[in-house]
Amino acid sequence: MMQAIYDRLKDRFQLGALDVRSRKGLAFVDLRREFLRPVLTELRDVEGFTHLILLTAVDWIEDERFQLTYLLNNRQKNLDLGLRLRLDRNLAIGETIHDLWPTAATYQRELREMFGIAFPGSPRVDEEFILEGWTDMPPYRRDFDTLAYSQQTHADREGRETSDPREFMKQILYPKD
Amino acid sequence: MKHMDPNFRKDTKTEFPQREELKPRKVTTPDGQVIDIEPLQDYFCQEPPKVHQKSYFKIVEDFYNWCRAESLWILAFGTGCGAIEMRPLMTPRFDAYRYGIQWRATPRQANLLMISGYLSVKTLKRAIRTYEQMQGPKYVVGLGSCTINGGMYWDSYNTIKKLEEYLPVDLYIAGCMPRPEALLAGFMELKKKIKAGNAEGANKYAEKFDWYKANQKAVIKDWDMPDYNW
Amino acid sequence: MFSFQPDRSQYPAPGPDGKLEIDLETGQYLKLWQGPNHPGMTGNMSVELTVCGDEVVEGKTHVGYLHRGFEKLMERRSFIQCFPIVCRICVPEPDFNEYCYAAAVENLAGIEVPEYANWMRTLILEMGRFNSYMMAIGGMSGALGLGVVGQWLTYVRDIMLDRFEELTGARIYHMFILPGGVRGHLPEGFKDRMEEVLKTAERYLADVDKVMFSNAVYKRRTKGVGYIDPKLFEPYGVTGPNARAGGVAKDVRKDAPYLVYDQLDFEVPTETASDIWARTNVRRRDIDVSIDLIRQILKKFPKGGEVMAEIPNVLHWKIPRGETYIKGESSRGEYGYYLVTDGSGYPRRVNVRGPSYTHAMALLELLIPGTNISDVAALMVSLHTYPPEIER
Amino acid sequence: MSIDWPRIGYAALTLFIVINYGMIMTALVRKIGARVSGRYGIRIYQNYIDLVKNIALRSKITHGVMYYLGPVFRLTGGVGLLLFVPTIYGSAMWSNFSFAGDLVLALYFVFFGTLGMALGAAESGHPYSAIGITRGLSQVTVAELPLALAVFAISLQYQTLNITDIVAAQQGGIFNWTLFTNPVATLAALFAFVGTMMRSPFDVVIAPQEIPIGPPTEYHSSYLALMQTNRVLFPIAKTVIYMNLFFGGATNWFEFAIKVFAIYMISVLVGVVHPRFRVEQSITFFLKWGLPVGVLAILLV
Repeated sequence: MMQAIYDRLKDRFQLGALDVRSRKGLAFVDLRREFLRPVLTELRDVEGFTHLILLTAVDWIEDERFQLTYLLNNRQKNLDLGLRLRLDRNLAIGETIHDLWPTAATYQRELREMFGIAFPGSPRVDEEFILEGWTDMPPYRRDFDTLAYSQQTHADREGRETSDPREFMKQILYPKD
Repeated sequence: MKHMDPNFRKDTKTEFPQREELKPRKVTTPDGQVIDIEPLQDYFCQEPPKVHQKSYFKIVEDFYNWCRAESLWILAFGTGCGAIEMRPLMTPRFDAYRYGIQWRATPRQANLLMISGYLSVKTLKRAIRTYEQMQGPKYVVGLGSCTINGGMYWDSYNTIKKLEEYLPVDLYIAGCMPRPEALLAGFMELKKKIKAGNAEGANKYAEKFDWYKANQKAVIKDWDMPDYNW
Repeated sequence: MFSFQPDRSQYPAPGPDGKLEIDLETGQYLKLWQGPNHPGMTGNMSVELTVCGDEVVEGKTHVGYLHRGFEKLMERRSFIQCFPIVCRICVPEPDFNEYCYAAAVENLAGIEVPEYANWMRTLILEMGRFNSYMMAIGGMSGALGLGVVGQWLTYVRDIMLDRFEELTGARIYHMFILPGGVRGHLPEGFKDRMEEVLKTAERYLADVDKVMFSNAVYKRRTKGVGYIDPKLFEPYGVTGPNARAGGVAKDVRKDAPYLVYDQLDFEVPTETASDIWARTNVRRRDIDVSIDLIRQILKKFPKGGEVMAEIPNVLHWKIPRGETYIKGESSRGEYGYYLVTDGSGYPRRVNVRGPSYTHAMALLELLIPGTNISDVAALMVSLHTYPPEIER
Repeated sequence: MSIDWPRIGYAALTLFIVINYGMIMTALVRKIGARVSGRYGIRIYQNYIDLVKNIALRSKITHGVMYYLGPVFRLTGGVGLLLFVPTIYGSAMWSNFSFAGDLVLALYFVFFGTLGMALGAAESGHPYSAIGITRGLSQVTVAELPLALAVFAISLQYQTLNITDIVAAQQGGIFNWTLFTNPVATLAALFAFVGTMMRSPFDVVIAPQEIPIGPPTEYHSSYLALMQTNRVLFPIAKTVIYMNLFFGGATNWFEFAIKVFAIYMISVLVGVVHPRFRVEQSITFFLKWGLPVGVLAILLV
């Protein structure tokens, strides 16, 4: 089923290879940036992928890339399709799709705040969403270290004892290793 | 658990820009008057809190303390996940009302601020404001391990670790999350403390006001309210 | 007899960008913050209302008061260490997080879960759904000033929590579902004690039907209020009971059966009115479905078997590069985990898709204008939002 | 005119008894409400502790003169209402300051507290207070309409504006009560009674889930203590009027206690099983049901 849809769209939109390794009914496909909007419109209006499940980003810092994932769902055929879009990490500007799915505006607001990916034209995208008074780099980027930030902000209580969970679990679970 | 990045340095230089709606401006009222507005000013009072003396007679103070202990009004402000165990307390299974514990919806009428779990920095700001609006003597109870030392969220960038650096805490109830029975036991401990006259958090807050404010401002970068807001 | 419909012509027309042009300085409008310290809010979030008289002309949701950065914290924890924290993402129904995360890890690591564990997971999830609905209907009655129903249903939830405690050892955060299976067997005599709980619940629910659902005042307050056009379901990502109340039988349990739902016999309740009354009624009928499912599960429960599949040494567990999305039907709608791995011992990225994310943000802001101040609380509760899912 | 000192003393004693009775009774009523939910409920003397606790608060803030006066006016409304109504029929001691036209004055005092509260709470500057006040005033105005009409009806029926005379006319057996001689007027008045007791379905004024908790949002410490006192006094004073007008009055304290409790329980029992109306819905309700019954009562007389 997924293969048929992919074959219909593959050549028109120069899609990457179909990745069906994870589970039945779920596939991921790479996409080029200029085809994002036509593919989404085609999937929504023709192929029945009417439900935008989520829109999120993955930080591949070693490749200097952000991966935007658009997950769509076709309820009738019980198919989930993830579109992967790669953005340059240093010039992270995405394309807003809030006119296709109004709810995407919320996701884009979160990505703007948590990854620093700009979505020009998306409503209220520059307003503070979750964080308040945040001056550091966007926290979901890989180079932001939450433990270091926490230790440089707050002090631990004196007399706090930590038992390394790794050692403890090793004793309990794998005493022979 | 991944190791910490030793090269990471927190950005301490960037100042948070003042919000547009908080800048002083001129406003034309509906009847044509032009008035200056400074949103950061509190028009009633900005003076720091005062230390309130106890009653002159010890027996009166003891009686008052007994009454305060037997009539704890909790502010219905669920700051974190611990709030979910507050609800069983109001209902048939545990019924805290029989111990004189009631819930009030407004900080003006409440005496006890339950910090029910971790505080994110955004909520900390509201919790401070709420605490300052309450009328003394007032008490703070920290609920859950995350108020004691970060608990589950010890490495999170957005939650505070030690609550007593920001508010004068009378009592901690440990656990993640504490059971209703633990909460009831905690209330009983708090009552003992109040009856013994040791729960003077409001006065402590007034005495060490500068220290508390410095701590609060260290984590809340966009401090855009008066220093003391009653 | 009398019309209290305000005259909209006095209000500002929407500007060219579709937004209402509101000038607070005219004194015609009042800015009203509901929350975060407000008993009508569903948890620690707030709604910024602009009101004109008793009518709300604009509403903005503000969240982030509960943000702990789970998705970031999980990136620096090994796969097994994520388990204690995933359940804390959603307090009233924590098991869904455990299931979705466990299933995502199993999917990428290629672990097959034993049959017994699948039944156990289904049981836990249905018990969690039951509890979550108890809070939702109690909250709904509370928002309309009928506190007694909230009291009864919280009691019912409490006795269900006893069963959770018996099964898992904890009241709220169970951490019972692990990758590869579950932590334990069904205790001796559990079925009888569960049956007792279900009977008590049915007795209380019959009372609730009389007091709440057939009450004239309740009907007056909820019928026709907070209508969501079924056309908006897809653009705004409405799922679960909120969509079912509008006649769309969206339910992951039926659409894409997971665990053992394909071996169970149940119908998804739907309504057509798509207002507050319909949404609450769908939840009420879904409780009956849930009770029935728990009975069916306990009846068909396997006599015995492995609770845990063989999993590699969790301390050195590396999962090959891949990504997956696992979803399930929580009490509020489609709940899902998007997990990306990069071949190391830590997840590369975890994204939690909570149904409240779409319901409480874009949808609520769309629904609020035009309602009465009194109805805002009821409207919020009827969407059944839990703020921790939004900000995580 | 000479001051009648013993009378003032007795009136003060009445006040004292009624306040204490109210403290116990409201606690009892809350206990009954808790039992409906399956709870044990508050302790019977909890109200006293709360009162002392509130007085003993160390810090207070004020928002201006009217803010002070709000609770004072409110309490004045309650006290005034009680003092100008004969509490116990046939006893010179407990007739307080009732006089020939006391019925009119009583109707005035029913409203007085709400108005005073409106001024005080408005000064507190909290938006929820303001919303609560507008809701409260509009609802009380409409809810009092049936009562006013019922009062006209029975004053026509008994040809007097003196409460003592009205009670006197109802003596001698249960069937002389207005409840049975003029059931329509009683019904109209009961609409008003349920409507002004601040219990659901007509408690939108203090609705905690919408505008927590309405007018008294900013009040605390001694101000709140004053209002608490009024909260136990005012409903009883109001119930005393209803008792005198429609349920044959009371001839001794025991009868007083029983009757007030029974009448009070009407609103409690209605309240415990109903959600609350929106304000315009409750106004429509009173105009649709309360008002016609009131008009009918006048027409029937």
